Amino acid sequence: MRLFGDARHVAVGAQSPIPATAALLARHLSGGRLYASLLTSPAHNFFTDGGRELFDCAGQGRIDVFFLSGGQIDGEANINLVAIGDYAKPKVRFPGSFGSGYLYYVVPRVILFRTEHSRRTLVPKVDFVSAPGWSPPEVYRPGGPVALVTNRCVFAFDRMRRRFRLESVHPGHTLEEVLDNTGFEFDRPERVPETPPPSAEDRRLMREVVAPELATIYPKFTADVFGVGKAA
Amino acid sequence: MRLFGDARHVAVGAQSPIPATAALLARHLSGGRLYASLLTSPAHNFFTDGGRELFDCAGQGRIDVFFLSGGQIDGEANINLVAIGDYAKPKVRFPGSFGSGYLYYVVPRVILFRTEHSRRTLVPKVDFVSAPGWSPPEVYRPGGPVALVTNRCVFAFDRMRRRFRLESVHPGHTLEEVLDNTGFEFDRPERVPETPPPSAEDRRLMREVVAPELATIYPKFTADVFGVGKAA
Amino acid sequence: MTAKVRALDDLVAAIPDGAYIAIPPEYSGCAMEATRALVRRGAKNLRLLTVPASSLQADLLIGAGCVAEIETSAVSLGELGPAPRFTAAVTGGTIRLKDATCPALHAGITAAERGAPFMAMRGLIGSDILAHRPDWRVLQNPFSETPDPVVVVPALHPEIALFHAPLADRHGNVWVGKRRELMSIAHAARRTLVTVEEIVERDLLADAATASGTIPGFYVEAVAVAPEGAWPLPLAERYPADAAHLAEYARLAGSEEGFRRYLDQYVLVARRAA
Amino acid sequence: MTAKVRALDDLVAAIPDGAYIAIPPEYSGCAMEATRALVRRGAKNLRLLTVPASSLQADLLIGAGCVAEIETSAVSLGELGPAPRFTAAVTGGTIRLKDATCPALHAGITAAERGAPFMAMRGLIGSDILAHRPDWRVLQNPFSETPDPVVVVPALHPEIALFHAPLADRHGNVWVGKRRELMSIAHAARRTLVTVEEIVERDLLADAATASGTIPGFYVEAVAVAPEGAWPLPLAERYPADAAHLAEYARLAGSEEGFRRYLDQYVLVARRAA
Repeated sequence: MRLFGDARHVAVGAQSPIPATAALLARHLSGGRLYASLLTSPAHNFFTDGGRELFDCAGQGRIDVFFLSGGQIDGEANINLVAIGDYAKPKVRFPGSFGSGYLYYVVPRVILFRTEHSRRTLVPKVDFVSAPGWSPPEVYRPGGPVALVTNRCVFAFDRMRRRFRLESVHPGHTLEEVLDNTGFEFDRPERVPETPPPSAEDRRLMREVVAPELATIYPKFTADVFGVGKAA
Repeated sequence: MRLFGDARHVAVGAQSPIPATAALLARHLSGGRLYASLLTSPAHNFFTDGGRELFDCAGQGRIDVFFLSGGQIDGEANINLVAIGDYAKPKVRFPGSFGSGYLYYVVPRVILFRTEHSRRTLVPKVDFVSAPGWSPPEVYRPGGPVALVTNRCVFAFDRMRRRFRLESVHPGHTLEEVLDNTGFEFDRPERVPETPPPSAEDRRLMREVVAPELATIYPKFTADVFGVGKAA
Repeated sequence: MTAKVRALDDLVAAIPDGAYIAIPPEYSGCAMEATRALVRRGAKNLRLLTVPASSLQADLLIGAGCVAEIETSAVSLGELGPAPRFTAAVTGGTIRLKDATCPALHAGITAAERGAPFMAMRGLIGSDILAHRPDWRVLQNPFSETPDPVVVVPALHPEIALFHAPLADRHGNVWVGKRRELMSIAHAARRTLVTVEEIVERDLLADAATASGTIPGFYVEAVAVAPEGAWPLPLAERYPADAAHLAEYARLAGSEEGFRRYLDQYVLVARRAA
Repeated sequence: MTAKVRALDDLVAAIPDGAYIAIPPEYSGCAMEATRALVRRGAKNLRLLTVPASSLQADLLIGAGCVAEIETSAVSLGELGPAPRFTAAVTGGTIRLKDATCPALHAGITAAERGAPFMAMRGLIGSDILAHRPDWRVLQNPFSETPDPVVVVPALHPEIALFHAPLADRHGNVWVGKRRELMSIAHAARRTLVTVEEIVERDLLADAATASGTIPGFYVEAVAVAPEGAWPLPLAERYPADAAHLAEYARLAGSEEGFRRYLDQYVLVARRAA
């Protein structure tokens, strides 16, 4: 939630159950003040101008926070949603870049998320740049990455230094584990704090309020994580 | 009607009661096959994507016939909807160019109409070109003028020669009268035919079917011409 | 979030002098009650953007001295003839004028909606409209190997979109139905202020039948109720134009003195009874 | 005018081999019954344009060998993982692929809707998406005095728009509600073919409530009734995705042999009972 800043509108794309959980929780905590648009949810989709409206809205500066992931993410926050190996004859093919080649440039606070924190996913250099982590000064770029959240820790991204900085390590995980499993170099403070866990109330809201709302679009996720019954 | 060719979609802009009459008559004669879109009529407006859709539709090549007028029209079919005299300090100001700066270029069959056929309106050279009658070959221009209809006669426009040619003179008017009242030079056949008048059936349709449909958008016109009661 | 539903005077007070305001064409949904309130307030130096043309609304504001600049494809009273105060202001040189053609203004709005810096369009080459628009550019089409000049117009970012619609709800969702140009200017503008016939208690986005014609509340800063708020202009599906009143306007506004009489009688007095 | 309402097989027969076809994303309205009929027909060399992404529909057509080329921002089965036949075709090099990002495809469709030769967009500079698109261009923003590179993408003119919607009437007017991307691809395409849940006898444009979400019939070449025609994908307001069936697809399509079994069981047989 801290990563949202004073956002008025958080949008969540396809295939993003964890960000969707965070966005809906934030909306509930804001008393409905915060718009949380889940693109694939009829009930949490305020758009009425077709599939392009999210991108239009972002281009107008009306989307404050967006989430992106990557098959690979590197230490300069470049993300790869396309392929591993040679582009023309890839070893591994991912689904594709979706809206990343635009949203990463124009949404002020992009939060990267990747549940698999390994040297396979967090690499020295991505094989294909779906969207770069930073751009030279002549490129129009009001947006970009602010953080990378994994299953082990939270990194902040420093746009001036073009490097990640370790912010906190999740309870039950260690700095050594993060160092061992990260393929890129990053900065870190002398003492790395522990990520504060969600409060009991937040956990209750997620389980009792948010998860049922999510079940129609992420039946597998909500069943696996929250034990909410699968959709018919 | 002959001027419509094998059109599938005729559109009529603002302030065009006579073209609207012709378009609705043509729609009735086609048994509803021909779409006739009157922009300012809720009942004859098939558009659902806002005020831009007419122009979009025309750009897509879906509008076959459109009508344009001009405060001035010259012998190369340039039209002036803006001003007489110096643009910066005009003697006479007209409302403005509306969509002419686009539609004249992209609609295949543009029919010019001007009820006042005089040397004041049909001039050697317009003072301001809202849209030119022809364009050099490098300019994208699938559309342009095919005819000019006045209260005295019908001219056809020859795009290759960039000149009007007198096609017919309306019943009750004469070639001499046309020559006297036209400010530009034009071609003409050795014998100029008379414009065929509308059939009795067409006149009945216009009076009994088309005029009541038009009364909500052109109350003054339909009252003056067809004696149809003014809208409340 | 402060409440989105305001009193009409509060909504009008939120429009500063000098504001750059987008307004729709007369068949769409013109906020005429709010426009009269602007005149009563003595608004000054407004920059009007008509998307794409206007009639009584622009003429009234110009005649009342509220307008410094107008960008438009046409200002006209339709069947009733030219817009007299617009015509007088242009021939008298008392306003700055940017002449356009309808789709150029739609193109500028589209560019703003998309967050694009400009939009390409066909037409215009060789016209005097283009000749008098140093703020537009002509490019060679980068996808053509032969000469192919194309006009590009910059994105239009009005500060305020001001219009009238049939319905809004308490979330600031505004139903415009087929009048999508209202949605486009709301997308393009930084702030959107709307008057409506009525506020409904249901959520206009909750029902598929109304949602498809609704501007979501996150584009809308404030709505105010103004019954018959488009009068004497029409509001689709609600009421037709008041033809007799418009004819009276056309007659009176033909002279500066007659226009003053019109203002005294219909604008500067307290709001007319519905 | 020939009647706009056709039999499904006639509608599918109107799609020639080699056609350049625009299809919508899975949450919108995918003509899956028509897609299965295309596979049964043995359609070949289709060029797919997903506006902007696809799931089962593209995967099925690719796996069945109907597709020569695809332009897309992503093909994925969502929560169920990558689209296996798309993935296999790309790694195997058996289809031509144009990788895009969603708003670039929307921009190309917008350009086509507007009759503009191209559309400018932000983003993309410095990406490998752009590096692999020799058919896109980077221009200096003509409105900036300092260096400001902008990507321009050409108008996308699909030959056919193919999708599924809830309702149509006998004039070929098609109600899509909030699913405006269907309207956009109908505007951009030369021919639009639509399957619908049902044909209604009233005129969808006559009523303001439905008109605002309706594609006018003059964009539509033909409509055919296909009850549950989006199955197993969802149709907004009508039915959800068939999650169990999609899971079975994901499991079977993981191998070429499993995919053949899927085709035998669900596609190549006569149409399933509703």
